[in-house]
Amino acid sequence: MAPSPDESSVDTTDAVDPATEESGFRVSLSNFDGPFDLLLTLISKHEMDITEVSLSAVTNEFIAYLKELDDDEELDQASEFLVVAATLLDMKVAGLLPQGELVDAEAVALLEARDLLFARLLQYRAFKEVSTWFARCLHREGRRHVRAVRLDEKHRKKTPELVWSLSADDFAALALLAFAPKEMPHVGLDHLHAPLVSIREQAAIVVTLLRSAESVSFRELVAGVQEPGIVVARFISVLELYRHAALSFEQLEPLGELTLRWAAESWSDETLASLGADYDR
Amino acid sequence: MTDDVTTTDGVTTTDGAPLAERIEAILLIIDEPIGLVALAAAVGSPVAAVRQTIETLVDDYDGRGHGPRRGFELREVGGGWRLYVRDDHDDLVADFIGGQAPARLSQAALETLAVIAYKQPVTRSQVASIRAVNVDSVVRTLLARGLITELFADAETGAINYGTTDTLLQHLGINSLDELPPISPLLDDGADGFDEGTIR
Amino acid sequence: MTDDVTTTDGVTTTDGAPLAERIEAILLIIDEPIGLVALAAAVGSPVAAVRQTIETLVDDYDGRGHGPRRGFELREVGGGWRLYVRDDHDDLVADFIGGQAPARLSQAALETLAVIAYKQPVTRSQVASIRAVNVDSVVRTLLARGLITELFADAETGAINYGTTDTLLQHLGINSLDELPPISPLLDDGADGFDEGTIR
Repeated sequence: MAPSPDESSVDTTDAVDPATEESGFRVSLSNFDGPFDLLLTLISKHEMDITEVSLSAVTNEFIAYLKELDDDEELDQASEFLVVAATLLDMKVAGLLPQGELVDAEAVALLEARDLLFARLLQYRAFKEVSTWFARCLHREGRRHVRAVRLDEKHRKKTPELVWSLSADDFAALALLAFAPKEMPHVGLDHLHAPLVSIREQAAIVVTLLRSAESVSFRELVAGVQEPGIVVARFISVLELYRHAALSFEQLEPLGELTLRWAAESWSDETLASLGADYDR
Repeated sequence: MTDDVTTTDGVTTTDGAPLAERIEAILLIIDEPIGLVALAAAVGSPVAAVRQTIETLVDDYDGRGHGPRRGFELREVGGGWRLYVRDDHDDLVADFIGGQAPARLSQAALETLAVIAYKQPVTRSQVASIRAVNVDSVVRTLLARGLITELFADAETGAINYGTTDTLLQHLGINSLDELPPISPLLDDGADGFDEGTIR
Repeated sequence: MTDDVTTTDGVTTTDGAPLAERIEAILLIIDEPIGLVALAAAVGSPVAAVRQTIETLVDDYDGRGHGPRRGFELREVGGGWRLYVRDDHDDLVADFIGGQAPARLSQAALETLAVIAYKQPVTRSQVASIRAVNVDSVVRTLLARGLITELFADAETGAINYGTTDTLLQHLGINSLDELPPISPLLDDGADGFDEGTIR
């Protein structure tokens, strides 16, 4: 049945399919020896200090473990491990920070961040566990047979006559509409309603502005620009130009004014043409 | 009659599962009438036992058994048996279907039809990936309307390939698929995201 | 219950035709689950009477009425009622139709599906932040399978919100999202950063 929440955080074998769990990845560290999942459970219950766990040791063991798996399983397990390892790493960073007296706000914020990371890990595990319920139900129901029989001729004849009003040209127009790629957008600029902005075009503007002046602040660079998409694109183009060592920037204090200077020793329009190619779909 | 058959309602097969239930299970999912021999093979019982059980079921559904009369009946048509709605309820069914099948195709149905027309032969999952939605029920509607038809099953995957029918050509006022207005230039652009370039 | 209903098996409609028969006639021809209200409209009887008759039929097919147990059963799945082969006979039917099992979902798809089921309406980037990986192609698969659907676009960001479909419920063999196993206590801790409240 459903992974009962209380039990699942205490006894992992109760919540997840024991077969998959027990054959799963085990770790053997100086202070812990047992299934990986149990390690996570202990950490998430704060019964084991995350800072005591050597992530590199866990990783080494995991890689050894992966070598013995077949391909499909390996892929699933590896991707899962990456998710968990990334979270563990985050937790570790938070865990290593001093947490004696909670005097300054920054430390408190970091601790809260750590709780949030614990929460994220818990949440991830909850969904992972419940996904076994989905798999079980889908499998069981996939074996069932439902009545789905074509309508008998006698009844089919009684369906109302189809009203058809499309010409062949209308139909072709409709086909074009249907074939237009459904935007299965990539996360990012697709969420903005603004028209797509070309980083290359923005870079051209940035180059022109920078070469015509001794130094330009980023604020000046985007002065008068209303669309967030263009500001973003202009900023990305600054980063790209920096990558090409075409400019240098200076920021005297955090969140302070960003001053840009043209620094390219050799610059050609070809460089501009290939700029931001990483962002092309 | 035959040795492994007991009597009337309680007819059981050698393995103890009620034969009537096994026959009903098969009858529930078939599209076409099924002959006695095929049915006997399916349920793994002798033809004579199957015949006797079918007779019992006919009586049963007609209300001559222990239960009430059913809204469906078991009839032999063209040498095979199949479940049919009892004639008394034809009007009810006609009204229901009339309400279910609107006279006009939905936009979703038309777009799916267009994809099938230009990309045939094409499987349901290919259409679904182009339309980025599930098209199962729409394909059923188009089949029921006789606008598309099952062409063949893919040798490897068993997936059914669909194509359009002459009925569609008549509606469009053209004589063959070659007369469909070409839409290739735009399709080429859009084809990148799709599996293979078989679009015309 | 209602005035035009007599008792148990003998429930009849105002016009004298047995309600059970009319319901059976509709059940025999539908190709997706039919809800009580739609069924009541189809047979022209009050919902309460239809509900009662459905219950009688369920018992009847299960062998708790006057007749024998049937090879089929009446199940409420995905928001409506539909005839299924009784599960005892699934293997028999599978052998008979010889179809192949549908492709299984990957672990990534299952987890994404779980996140969407519990957190709907939810955008792809929200799902990705829980799964900590890109979910675009998985979402595409789930859409093509009809297990999830686009609900609406966020008014501000234009991001599409996804939710699960009745098809998913059918594939899970459950009748409503309420039948999903509860996972709230585990999630409560984690709910901070997410849109509160909607988790069960």
